[in-house]
Amino acid sequence: MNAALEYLLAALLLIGSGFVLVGSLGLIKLSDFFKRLHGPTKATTLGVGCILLASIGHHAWLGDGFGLREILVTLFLFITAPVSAHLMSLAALRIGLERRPPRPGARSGDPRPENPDRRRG
Amino acid sequence: MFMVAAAMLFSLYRLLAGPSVPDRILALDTLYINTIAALMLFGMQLHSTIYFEAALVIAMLGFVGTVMLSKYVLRRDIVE
Amino acid sequence: MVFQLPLLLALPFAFAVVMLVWRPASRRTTAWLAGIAPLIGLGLLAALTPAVLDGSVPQSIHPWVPQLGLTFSLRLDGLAWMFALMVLAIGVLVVMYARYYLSQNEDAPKFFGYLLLFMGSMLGMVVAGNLLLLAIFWELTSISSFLLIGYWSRQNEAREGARMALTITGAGGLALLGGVIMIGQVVGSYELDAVLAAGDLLRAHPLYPAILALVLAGIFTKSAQFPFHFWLPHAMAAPTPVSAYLHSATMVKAGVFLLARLHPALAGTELFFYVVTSVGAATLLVGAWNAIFQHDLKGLLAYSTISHLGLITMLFGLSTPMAVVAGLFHILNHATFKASLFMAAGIIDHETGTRDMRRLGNLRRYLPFTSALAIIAALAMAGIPLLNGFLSKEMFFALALEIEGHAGMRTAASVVAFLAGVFGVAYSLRFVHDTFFGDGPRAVDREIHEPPRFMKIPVEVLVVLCLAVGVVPAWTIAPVLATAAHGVLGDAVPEYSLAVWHGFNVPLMMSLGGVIGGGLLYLGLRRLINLHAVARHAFGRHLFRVNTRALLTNARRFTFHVTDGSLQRSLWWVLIALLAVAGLPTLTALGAGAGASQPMPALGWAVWLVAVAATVTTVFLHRKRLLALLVVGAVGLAVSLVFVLMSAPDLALTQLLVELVTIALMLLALNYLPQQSVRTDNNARRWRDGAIALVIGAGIGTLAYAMMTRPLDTVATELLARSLPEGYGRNVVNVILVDFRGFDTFGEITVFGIAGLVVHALLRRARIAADEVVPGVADPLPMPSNLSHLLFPLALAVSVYLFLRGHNAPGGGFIAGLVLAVPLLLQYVLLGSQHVESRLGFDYVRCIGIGLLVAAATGVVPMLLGYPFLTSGHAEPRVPLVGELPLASAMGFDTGVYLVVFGGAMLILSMMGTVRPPRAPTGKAVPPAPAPAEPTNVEPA
Amino acid sequence: MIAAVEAPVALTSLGAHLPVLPILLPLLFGAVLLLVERRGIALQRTISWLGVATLTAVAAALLLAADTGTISLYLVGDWPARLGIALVADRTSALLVLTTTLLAGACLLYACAGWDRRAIHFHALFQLQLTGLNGAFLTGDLFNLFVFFEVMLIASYGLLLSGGRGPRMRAGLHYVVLNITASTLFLIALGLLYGVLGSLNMAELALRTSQAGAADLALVRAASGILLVVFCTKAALVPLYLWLPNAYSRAPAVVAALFAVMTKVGVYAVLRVYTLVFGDLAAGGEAAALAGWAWEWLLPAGLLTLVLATLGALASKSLRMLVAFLVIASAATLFVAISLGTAAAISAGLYYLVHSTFVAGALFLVVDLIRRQRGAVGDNLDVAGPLRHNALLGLLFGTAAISVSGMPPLSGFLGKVMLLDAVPADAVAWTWSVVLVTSLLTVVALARTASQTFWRAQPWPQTTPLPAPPSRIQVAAAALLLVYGIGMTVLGGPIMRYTDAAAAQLLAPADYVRAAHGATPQLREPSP
Amino acid sequence: MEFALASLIGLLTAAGVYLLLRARSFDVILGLTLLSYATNLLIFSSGRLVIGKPPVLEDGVATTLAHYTDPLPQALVLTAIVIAFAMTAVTIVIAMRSRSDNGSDHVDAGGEGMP
Amino acid sequence: MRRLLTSPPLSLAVLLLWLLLVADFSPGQLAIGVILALLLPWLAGLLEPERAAFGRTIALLALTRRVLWDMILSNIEVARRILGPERALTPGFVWIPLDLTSIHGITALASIITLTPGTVSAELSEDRRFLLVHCFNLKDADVQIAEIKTRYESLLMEIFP
Ligand code: NA
Ligand code: NA
Repeated sequence: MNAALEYLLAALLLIGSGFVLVGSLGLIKLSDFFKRLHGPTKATTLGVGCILLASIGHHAWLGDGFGLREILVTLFLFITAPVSAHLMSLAALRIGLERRPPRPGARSGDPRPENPDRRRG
Repeated sequence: MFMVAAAMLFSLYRLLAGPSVPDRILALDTLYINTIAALMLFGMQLHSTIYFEAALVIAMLGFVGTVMLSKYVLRRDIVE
Repeated sequence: MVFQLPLLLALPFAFAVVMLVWRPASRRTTAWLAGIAPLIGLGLLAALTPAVLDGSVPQSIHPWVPQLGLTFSLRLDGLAWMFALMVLAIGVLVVMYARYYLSQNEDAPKFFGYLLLFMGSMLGMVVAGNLLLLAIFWELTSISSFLLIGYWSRQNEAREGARMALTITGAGGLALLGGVIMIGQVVGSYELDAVLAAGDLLRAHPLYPAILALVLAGIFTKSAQFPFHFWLPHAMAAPTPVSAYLHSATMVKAGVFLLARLHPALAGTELFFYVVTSVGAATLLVGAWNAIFQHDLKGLLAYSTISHLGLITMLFGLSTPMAVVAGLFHILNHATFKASLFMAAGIIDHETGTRDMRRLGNLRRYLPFTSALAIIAALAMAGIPLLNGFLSKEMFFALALEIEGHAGMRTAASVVAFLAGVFGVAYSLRFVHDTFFGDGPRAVDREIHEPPRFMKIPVEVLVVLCLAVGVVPAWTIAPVLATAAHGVLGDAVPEYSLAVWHGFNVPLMMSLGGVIGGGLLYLGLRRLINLHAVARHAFGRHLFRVNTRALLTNARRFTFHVTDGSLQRSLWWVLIALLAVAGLPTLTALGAGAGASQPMPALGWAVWLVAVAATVTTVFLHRKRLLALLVVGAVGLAVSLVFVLMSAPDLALTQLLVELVTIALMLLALNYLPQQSVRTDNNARRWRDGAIALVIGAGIGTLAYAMMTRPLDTVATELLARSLPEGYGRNVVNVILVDFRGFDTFGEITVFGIAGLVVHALLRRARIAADEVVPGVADPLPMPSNLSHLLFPLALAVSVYLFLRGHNAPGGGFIAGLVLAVPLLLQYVLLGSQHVESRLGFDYVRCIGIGLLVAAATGVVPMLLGYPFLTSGHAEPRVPLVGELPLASAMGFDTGVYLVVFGGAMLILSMMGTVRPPRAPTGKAVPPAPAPAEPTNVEPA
Repeated sequence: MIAAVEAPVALTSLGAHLPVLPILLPLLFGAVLLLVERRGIALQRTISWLGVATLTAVAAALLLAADTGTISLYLVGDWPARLGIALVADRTSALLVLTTTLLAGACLLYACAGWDRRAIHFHALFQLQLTGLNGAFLTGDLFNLFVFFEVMLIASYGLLLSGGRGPRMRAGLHYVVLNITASTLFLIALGLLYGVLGSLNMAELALRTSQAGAADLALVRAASGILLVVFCTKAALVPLYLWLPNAYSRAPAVVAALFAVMTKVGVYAVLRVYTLVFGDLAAGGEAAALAGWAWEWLLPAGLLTLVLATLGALASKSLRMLVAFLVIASAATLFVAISLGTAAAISAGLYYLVHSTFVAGALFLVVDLIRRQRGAVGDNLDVAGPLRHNALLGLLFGTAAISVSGMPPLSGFLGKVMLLDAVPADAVAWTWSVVLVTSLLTVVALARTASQTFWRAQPWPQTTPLPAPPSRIQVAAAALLLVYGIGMTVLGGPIMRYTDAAAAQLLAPADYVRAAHGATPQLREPSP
Repeated sequence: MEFALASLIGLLTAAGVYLLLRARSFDVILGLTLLSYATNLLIFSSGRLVIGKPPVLEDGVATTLAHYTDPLPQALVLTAIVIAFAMTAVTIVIAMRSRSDNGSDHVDAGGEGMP
Repeated sequence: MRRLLTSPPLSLAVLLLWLLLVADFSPGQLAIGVILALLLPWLAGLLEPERAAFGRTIALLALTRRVLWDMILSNIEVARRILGPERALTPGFVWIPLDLTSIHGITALASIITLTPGTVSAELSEDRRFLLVHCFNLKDADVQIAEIKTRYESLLMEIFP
């Protein structure tokens, strides 16, 4: 039982860390901002999630008492990550890193001017 | 641990290399998330739940930096 | 102990204060008030006179600063008595004279007030029984004479003359102070009795030359001895009563008074003899010679004063008892004839409107009575027989001829004495002739008539005195002189006779020769050159001016070069000082002995790399501010990770939260600052700064390394042991914060609260233009706002949790306060300040105040129970339903922390977020214009 | 001189809490003031005055208590001194607290003439500034000293800048940045000290320093050097004085006057820390060498500062700049005194410290009054302007000038005589020359100023309206400070007896250390 | 580990000092921030570097430095962080005002030097 | 009750959060939790958020299961693509027309989109009728729109009618 559990925990850890790593790898590897924006979502969801599960298990079985408190970390991440991502993409759109397609049904012309990419660099 | 350390360094690269401001913001955001992972791992390694509060607070409030920086890029005036 | 002495001294000061405060409107009252003081003083002096004449010394001693040897001790020996008499008597006459001299529109109370102040200072100096006290009054005479000389302050001459006098005599005063302190150190007391009795000790002491130099510097400057004499003629810018008083009887006599005063203590050495005699001689000649060539009546009198002071100084330099007697005698004589002459000059000036001898002449026709008086006084000055000047000059000649053991000196002194006699007669002649005889007066625009009766009385009195002393010295001046001489010489007073006629002797011949020579000289000079066309350059004044100006200019140049108001330079010097005082000397001594490093885990290296790379990048990116800010954020994160690694969860949390708030602050500020740093410094400067930065960084790093690798021996073990049983907390860091070192935390939250107040004070009324305004209105951010609505209560719950847990686990008031503030900040960012503040109307200022009070209250409660401030208590009351509730009083304190931190942080953030743009000229707030162009000023290298 | 060690008595009376009250009271009053800020200025003034009045009483009581020779230890939180924070009230600290309080009274008076309306949070910041100052004077813990330095500084930023604008902001930026830099260095030194010696209590540090090995001493020496730089920056010693003229001359008069005591905090810190922590000055030994090592810098630096400050006074283009340089000069004189290290010199220094605080405060106030009566010319010294109320202002200025330049008969003279008298024979030549010559130059500068301001006063221009006459309150405030100085002159004897005893107490740190160790908590065991 | 931290402290100090000497208010503030990091780390390290022994007491563990790291420097750093933050806030605001009032963010500009 | 309990779900969330945090179900903690659960949402309610109207809350469970499962799948998918060659990617934006009107529903949808790797909700049109989504690998815009609408929006419509 213990051995199995340990393997399970180790696997969770490995998976979690793996996703965290891949997320950050995407940050390096991918070529433009919006592609890179997808990287951290992995880290926040499965990456941290798996590690948290492992942590719960670890502390429960290896002596520090059972607690589901770690769930809260993910809960907060789920609330906050969309906000960050949303604002970052708004910011990216604002400085014109990518042109957004015309909105269906919208009046022609975007009300907000596209700024030239002044902040590049 | 090694993986998370490596992840941090990747994020660092993006933070320092840019090229655009949102890229750097994203990198900093990722760095925060990596930190959460690192904290949990570290807690497990030490058999200690003492780092939980730190992880919780980063999860809860780490994004505030991202929000403010993005807002700055958007509006310059972050509190309007 | 006598009461008359302190009273005597207090009178002039008291009347001066009355005068200056009350400012009587009537001139008569003013003059009476001013006159009463010296009159009563004379009465008091008269009361003391019998005792003094008997040879006893009335004293009055009050302790002042005993440790310093400074006592308020007054002492009236013969010398002091003579001077006091002179000061008071001539004082009365001057007051009487001045009452008519001052014109109707002048501020008489001020004049007489100053005059009384001066009189008091002078009196204090002469009756002081303690050398330090004497030095005090000495300087007071400088100050009060400064005021008197500058009385006509509208005139450049007056101001300059006053400053010159103050500078020179003030310098001398400081030197004297030094000398006095040295005397005190050698003798062990400043009491005059002790000092005068310690002459042998002083003269034998290795410090004697220094003492002599310092004391003489004081004397020579005050008595206008060459080469310090030049201030005196310029002091003539003062109203004439002042000149009559200061430059005949008092101020300039202070120097020679001191010479007499300290005669028993300092005189009697070769050094003294040579220095004082030669300086006196030089002054005598320089003064007399220059006097001949003055055109201003008062100028002539001033140089003549210099000359006579030189004479007196020379007499004291001779140091024999007889010379002392002669010196004292001449002091009296000079005071009488010179005062009357100044007054006469004043009358002339008053009546004709000029003191220029080139415009005067033939005044005996217009002012017959005054002319007679002035002529008699001038003859006394010239040393004509049957006048007092003659007697003392005669004595002087005799003494010069009698110098023993210094043959060369004897010859020189005799020649000088004779020449002085010649010059004296010459300038006296000029005074008499150019003013009262010959043609004139020229270009005088008023009718000339005799002055008011009472203006002449003082002159009459003085001239009568000149005559009386000159004719019957033994019945008039003899007792005074004997008393004074006894005061200086004690029982060593020599036998001398004050007869008018000593038979035909060499001195008489010299006098005669002097009169003839002087006459010839004056006539010769008139013939040879046009005396009136001689323009004398006041070389001393020129020198003084040049030096003063150079001093000011250079001080300015230097000061503004050094303190140019550059922050960079200030900082640079701090760093240099750091290297000099703390760096270099220590690092060399540090040497070996540092222990080894522990190994580092992988995560540690990653963190290290993040920190190092981000720091370096910050430096290279610093001109692009937003980027630099982002990168600094990474440094902060890395630092908090260091804390995580090294067993400091509380620190890590705090660092993270503070980091967030700091980023918020910087972003808010960046809105009002340029987005980029303009580069204004050159490469050389950057390299220089880089070099010193590296050196200091290396130094601090080395120190840190040396410290870290030493064995640890701290009070921590005890803290750990006592934390739970006595501090009731498991989180020792928190127990330290709220209990062991709660006082630090108290200070810390005070700082935090004040920071909020300062920001509030700076921004509440400020209007600041943003650096750049993004056009359009703010985007509504419905989705993030919505999520933040969800997050907000949860975050508050976490804040409460961290607060309650803090004593036993990471957390505590500070962290909880920030966890409360940051989500609220988020609301500001996402919803806008107006939305938030209109709905959550906190008064953050009061929040800070309440927090401070709560924290203080927790500390004050134990005080009421008899324990020190902030003593912690602990209780576990049973609450129904809830069970045992562990309550540490530290919790109360932490509540204060919580409130202050929340209030302070929010006050800062909300103030910075709600800065108003500048008002447009129409009064309506408009989007600000682009920021003002940066002046590209080049830094001072 | 043997100090009585206070026996542990129950702290039932208010008197037993004396050492903490000068810190606590202004803090409480400051906090209360924050709560009543909206209730109008009258209430604020009342509370502020109540604060200063009680503080004055407390400070006087503290001084009387200290004058018995007792070194009172107050264990905040009832922890033994080495674990918690101990406050120490000896003669020196009591004297400084009283000085600060008396100065504060006059400053508050001046402010109540109207400045307190203009500067937001003035009263609260004022009280909190007193908290910081008194805390710095009373604490016996080095880190706590840092904390109170910061309280004092940040409150001073507020007082300096509240209600100000323009160039004052720039001067404020300089002042703040420089002080933060110094504070950073302070912390570095504290870190090093704790890392090596393992304690922060000054008495404990003193003990541990005396037992430290050579390698440790090198680090302690570094820390002591850094501390010296920090304190000398605050006290504006060469070459660290460059910041002061701008900051002080830009400050509002009240604040500048209150700041007259701020440089003294640096001097006090040097005196306290170096006599106590870094070795017994009077004794010999390795630790004394440590003190001597840093000490050697002080006398020449003090003399040089004195010269430069006097030149600055000569060079000043404005009245306030002049006074600022005179403040530097007085701090430099203090350094000269304490660097001589003898009991007599330190005593002279303490006397001079109190005197110069009052007179500098008075000068700032008087100069402000003058400035306001000169119309458009303000405090510019290079041009002759009009001046109203010449006589009154002249009296005030003259008194202050006589005192500050060390002319007799006021306190400056006594201080200077004490100092000159105390100079040991081997230092006489230089010290005397510099002190005397700079005195003269100061006189020259002040005479020039007086001449320019009062004597060259022009008639008031017809076109401009007359300025409001100086308010009685303001005049009273300036006069009060001058009266303090006169009081110091008249009472020179008793005061010097006190400073002599204070100096002797400072030079016998063993008593201090014994007092710190002898103090036992009320409730708790001395050790577990 | 000690070396790494010491080098980091040194580097932060150097960077801070360099930025402090730049003449622009924002740069100066950045420099002060870096300096305060360095200072905090240095104070922190005066309790020596101990991994995994946070000073939160657990039952049954002896209260010695063998089991817990020195808590005092941590408390000091906490105080230092808070104070540094307060000072930074004030400095930033003064920088804003100075720039607005004097028209330049050069720390020495906008005035005539010495009055 | 309405005034006391401004937002029952939020109160419940706070209570749960509290109990999870303290990991202690003693009456004392429960009491504190209840107090906070009442107090904090009320405080937050002062900020006047748009009120939430709840429909069929049971759909929440189905939605949660679905989202978690999709999260795992797409995580693997995206990780594979990141590790693979970048050339194979065809990223792109797509506007998703919304049927949801409740801002809470829209927020939930946007969050889900972001939390599922491969899609990020980038912008909400001002009239709240379109959501701009960036897709990591956009093959066919219409398919993507349909997928999102059927998998998530329909369920959300039930929760937030
Ligand atoms: Na704003
Ligand atoms: Na705004």
